[in-house]
Amino acid sequence: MKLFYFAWVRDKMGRDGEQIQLPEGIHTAGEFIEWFKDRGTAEAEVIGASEMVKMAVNQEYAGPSHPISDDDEVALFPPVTGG
Amino acid sequence: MKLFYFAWVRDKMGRDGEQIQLPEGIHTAGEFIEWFKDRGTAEAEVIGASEMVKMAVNQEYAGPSHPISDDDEVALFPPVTGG
Amino acid sequence: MIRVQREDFDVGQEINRFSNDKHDIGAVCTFLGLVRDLAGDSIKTMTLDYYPGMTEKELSKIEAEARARWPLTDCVIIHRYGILEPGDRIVMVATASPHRQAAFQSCEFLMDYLKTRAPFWKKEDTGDGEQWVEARASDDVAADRWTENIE
Amino acid sequence: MIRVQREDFDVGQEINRFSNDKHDIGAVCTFLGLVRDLAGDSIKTMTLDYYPGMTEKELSKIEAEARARWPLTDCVIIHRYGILEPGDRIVMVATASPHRQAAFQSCEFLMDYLKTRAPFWKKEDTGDGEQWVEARASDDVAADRWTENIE
Repeated sequence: MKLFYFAWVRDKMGRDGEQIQLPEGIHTAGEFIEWFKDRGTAEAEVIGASEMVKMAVNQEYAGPSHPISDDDEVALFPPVTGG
Repeated sequence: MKLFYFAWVRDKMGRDGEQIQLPEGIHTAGEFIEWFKDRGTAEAEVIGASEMVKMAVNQEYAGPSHPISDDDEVALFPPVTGG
Repeated sequence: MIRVQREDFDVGQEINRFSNDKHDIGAVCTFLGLVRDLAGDSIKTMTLDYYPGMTEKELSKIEAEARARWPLTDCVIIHRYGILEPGDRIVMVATASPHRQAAFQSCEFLMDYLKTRAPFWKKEDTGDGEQWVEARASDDVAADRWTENIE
Repeated sequence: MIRVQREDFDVGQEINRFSNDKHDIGAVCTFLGLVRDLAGDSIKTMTLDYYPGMTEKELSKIEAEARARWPLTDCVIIHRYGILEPGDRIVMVATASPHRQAAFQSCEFLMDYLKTRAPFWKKEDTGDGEQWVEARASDDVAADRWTENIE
């Protein structure tokens, strides 16, 4: 799975993104977030941050029940501040 | 008194305006309109038109109780349609 | 700033004039009104009549009212008179503010008030003759919103 | 029309591009957003980050939604990314319609939605260090208006 980070999520993770192998048993965005949070300190900080992190699957906003698979492009980022 | 006409009021009156002598006993915009209406056919048509004519005294909108005198600039015109 | 003029105006130039080199603005809202010919070929020309003196006074009052209601860094109202053709620019209103909603609301307020208060009159020439445009009740309703909706 | 670009844009040229020689417009509403430095000398630069691909998709969705809600003759959204300075142009939205209120409302709708949906992020450099701008709850409230207020 292609994983991208933006804004302070990228700063915290120390990289733009990465290629990951989705573990067995993870089929939704919500399950992904749970797994990601427990992967390391930076990940826990990103998911636990006071500003709720948003998730996109294949460049569309995704809620916890959105299905994901290894072929997807997933992104994690803060609430947007453009305009 | 300087009297000005605009838009279709000017067309009906056949002129841009005129200098008039305010008759005795006329002290308000409402009294002026009553007198003006009875002055002639065109005047009656202007005041009786389905689109309510507006009045300005010294370039400010004036209601029936607004005082007027011979020194004033008075204008009669249709509801505005700019913009 | 108020301008009533026969000549055309340049929207971009007017916006730049009051937004360039300012660091406290954030938001500029602009309305541009054009001569419309919805039916395609029904209007040949539109003549805009106005009351010199009173028009400028009313526009200045409207501008002062907008500045009292919203935190505006700048404000411009330009309205043309004379003979125009379909597609020609008639009016432009622009407001600058630190805040987006103040810019939007004040610009809409200015247009609503201008439409119902500023002494301009439109006459359309359809080729079959000239006719004065009638005032629209919907414009009065739009202007009335601002008396009910105290910010 | 959607454009996400590093380069500056010319507001007047963009407005003219879609309003010149059109006879069915009547009303053009434009919003221009600039880098703001309210305190006078607190912001050195603002960096705009975005998600290439998703940003364009979201902007296209927002444009389609505005066109579905209002009778728009034309619509343009231009948003810059990269390093900007106070006073620099960030975003421009313009809508053209036969009707004044449709032009105003759709332009405000587009800005409200863009602010809460389009994946852009601002980072301010105050000279003492860089900081990501936090999202504002008031922007969510502004965007929510449009789901409650069915036209």
